[in-house]
Amino acid sequence: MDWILDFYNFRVVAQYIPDFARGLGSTAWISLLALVISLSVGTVVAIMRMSANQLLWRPAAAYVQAIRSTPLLIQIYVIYFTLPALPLLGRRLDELEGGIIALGLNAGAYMSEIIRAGIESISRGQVEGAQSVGMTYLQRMRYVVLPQAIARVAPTLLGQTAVLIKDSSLVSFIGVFELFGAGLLVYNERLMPNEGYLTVAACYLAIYAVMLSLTGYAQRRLGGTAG
Amino acid sequence: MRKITKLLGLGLCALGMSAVAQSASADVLKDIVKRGELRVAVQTQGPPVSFVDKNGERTGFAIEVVKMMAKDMGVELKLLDYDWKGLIPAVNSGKADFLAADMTPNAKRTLVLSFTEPYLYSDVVLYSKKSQSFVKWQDACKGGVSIGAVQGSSNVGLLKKKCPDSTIKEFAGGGAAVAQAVAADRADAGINDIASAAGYMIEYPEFKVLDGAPKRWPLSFATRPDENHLLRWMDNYFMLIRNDGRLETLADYWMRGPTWKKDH
Amino acid sequence: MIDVILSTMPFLLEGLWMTFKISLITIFFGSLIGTVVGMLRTLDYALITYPLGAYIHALRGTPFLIHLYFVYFMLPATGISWLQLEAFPAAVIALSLYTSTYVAEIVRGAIEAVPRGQSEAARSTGMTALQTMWYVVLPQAMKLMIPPMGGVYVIIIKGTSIVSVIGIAELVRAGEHATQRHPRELMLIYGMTAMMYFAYCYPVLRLARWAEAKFGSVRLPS
Amino acid sequence: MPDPAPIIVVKDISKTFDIPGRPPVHALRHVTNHVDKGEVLVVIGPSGSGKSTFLRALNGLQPVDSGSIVIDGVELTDPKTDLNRLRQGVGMVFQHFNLFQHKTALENITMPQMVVLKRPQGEAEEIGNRLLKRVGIGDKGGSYPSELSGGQQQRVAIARSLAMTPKVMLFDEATSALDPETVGGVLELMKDLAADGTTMVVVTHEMGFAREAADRVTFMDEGAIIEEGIPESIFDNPQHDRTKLFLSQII
Repeated sequence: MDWILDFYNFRVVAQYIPDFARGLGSTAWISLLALVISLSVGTVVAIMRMSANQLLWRPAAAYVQAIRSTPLLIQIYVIYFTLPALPLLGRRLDELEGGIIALGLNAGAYMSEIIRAGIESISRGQVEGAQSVGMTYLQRMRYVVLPQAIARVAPTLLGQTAVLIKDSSLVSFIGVFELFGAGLLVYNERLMPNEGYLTVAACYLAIYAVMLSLTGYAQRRLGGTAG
Repeated sequence: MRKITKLLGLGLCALGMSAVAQSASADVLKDIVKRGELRVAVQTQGPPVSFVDKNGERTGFAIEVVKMMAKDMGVELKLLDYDWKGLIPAVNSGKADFLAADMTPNAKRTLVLSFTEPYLYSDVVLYSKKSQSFVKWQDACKGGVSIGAVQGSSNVGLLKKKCPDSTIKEFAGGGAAVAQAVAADRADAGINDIASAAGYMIEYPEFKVLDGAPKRWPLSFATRPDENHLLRWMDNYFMLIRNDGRLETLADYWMRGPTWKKDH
Repeated sequence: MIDVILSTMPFLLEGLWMTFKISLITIFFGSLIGTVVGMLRTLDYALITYPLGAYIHALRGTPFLIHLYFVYFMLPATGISWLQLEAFPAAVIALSLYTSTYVAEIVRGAIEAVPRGQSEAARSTGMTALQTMWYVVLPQAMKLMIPPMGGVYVIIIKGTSIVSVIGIAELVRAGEHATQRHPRELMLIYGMTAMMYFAYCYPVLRLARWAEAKFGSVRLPS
Repeated sequence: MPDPAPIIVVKDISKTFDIPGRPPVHALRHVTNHVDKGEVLVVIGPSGSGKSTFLRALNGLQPVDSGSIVIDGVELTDPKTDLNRLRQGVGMVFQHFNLFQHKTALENITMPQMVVLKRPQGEAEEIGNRLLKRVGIGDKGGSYPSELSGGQQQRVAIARSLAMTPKVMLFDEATSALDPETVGGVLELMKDLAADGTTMVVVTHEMGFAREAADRVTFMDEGAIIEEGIPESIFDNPQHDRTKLFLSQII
């Protein structure tokens, strides 16, 4: 028992439970909002990219390639430090808003690629079936293609969401407190890396496990088929 | 064939020896002298304490002290450059003999690491844009004012205590990111040690240093708690160079004015 | 501004070279390990697939910094001498393992997307499981793997920046060093590093696009 | 009169599929049968009757739960048997052809020969070209499967199996996925093979083929053999009600 306390001191970690809880909540909240943004952006961009219209697919492709080819931290900095006041908002984005939007736009590029692959994997027969009963383009997408496509790529979307959640720790660079920051608090104040880092790792793993089971559930509900 | 066996035997011996070397560190100073190499974990936190200069050389006040140390020991110096996140593990795991950074000892930290007697005391100051109405640092300590600090630095705790009404923004990107935040009006003021702040004053003509210092931090090196001999040695060494004036010379050059800027 | 660009460029290029080296080695070993793991995951033995599934989820569910911390700082505590890794090999090992989890999922997905009939036909001619995998399934799965693999490689290239924690001076680290000397030019220097990432990553993505066009569109299996 | 020595002996095989949450499916119930050398056995029955499972059991693609299958003196159901070795002697033609999509027609035929039988490339190609001519598409060797019609693909698949000089050929609804106009040609080819003395087990819905080419017809339903005999007796004078019902529905 003694060596375990030497390795990882539960008593010290217990003192930081409020900080970890706050960090976990912050990470969950940031990730959730960024996820919603990324899935919406991703879906729109995926559909744009598959369009035959140059005015639609070219900007979409440029967006995806630019985001994927540059580091997230720099995207966060650009949005936070150099974006002027937004006319609609009447002010500049604050730390939290900037972080969430940067994170969402970043993940959106990756999500769009996954969703596009999912859409392309849906057989023509499905589209033709929908056309034959008189559905419009948007109806076909909304009721036939997208549900199947998303169910099919759900595990890949899950993997990307795991990346998004871990990436959310980068918003600490513009001063947002989140889960990793809570771990660093233990590290900084107590100089205890095991207690800081391993607790953080366990928290991320717990979020991941929850998502894993949620994806399995969602996939069964949406009727995603194997293969 | 015999040659191969011999080589193999030698290899195994070396493996065994290295295992022994790892376990036998009752006194790391003995190991340092035996291997002829001093391994020091440093953090490139920025000028003037520790940074990479325009020639690509690692230098700064802490680095020059360590260089002098190795020379006086008569051993080679191996600088191991870590991010702050890797600094403590590097010492804990024995990758480095001690860590040389401008770390501030406190009651809790000293439970884990042994800190030397301070080799220098450094003032902490606040700075802001000249357009701000602040004069003294206390002027920034009020509701509605945001102060930027390096994430996890001792200054964060300091601000929480001295300026409880201000909004504290912690930036993970180091002192440069804090200065950037102040310049981009993302924070009304920033906090840092006086030497770093002096550097920003040159870079940003629109900045000013606020009067007074909320704190004077002691700066120490640190090592594993069981390395008593090394700790004693370092304390002795600081006393020595303080007495013969070499420490003052270095501190004057690096910490008390922009003299170093010309050379680095 | 020009003088800052000129004076920092050599350092950034040096960092880029380190990023290039470490990412290439990592991509090589990560792909190798990942392919084997991915192939094993398609087998029907719970004794193999469950531990490998746990391996993949454990690595993907935790931040890479923790893996690096484990390999570089915690393994030495075992006292076993060959686990006393220097920074570079430690970074390569940790990153390769991390990469392998992504590659494994792509490989598994691609293999499972090759219709069952293909391997049944091969087996019915008397080919062994390995021959079937090598001559029939893998060549077809390869076409499905190339495009998503390009995406993963780009993620890994950018992910190498975390190894700076243990003192490897790659591109982001070199940029940080430069910002410390020129704090005012923070955005300029980060912009330069972004351009360098772009110069490295964009061709990789183009290559993947080209492969995608050449070998038919991706079918991501579930 | 075919040589009476049986090349396939199936004794009392059973197979049950357990699908979680559903009642188990008894795909094969105590099936016993045999195929003589040179014989053409046609298996008919409604879908889900277990005829495909039976066929797939004959080369071990579908392992069975109990019973024994002996092929040319080698017991397939013995765990010590080298299945790969055994499968070299048992050719199989699939409903969906299953041509290797990344190989040309000729390569589809040569690759297994080179990999499994270790034939040199020259010899394998010679055999491949001869067989392509034999199945009537001598000029299509360089085409990829995606460039061939269904009928052409199935001919390649038949040639691929023949190249391994099998002792017996299995046909799993080989014409079900074909366009009506190409079905005839493939059936002709199968009749040719039968006339040449190839031992064949054929699962099919083509009653015309069964009547013309079969030496013996087996009717299966719900995993069991209901009735079997020469084509005339099965088609013209079925004994069992289920056989009568099936035939009345299909013809």
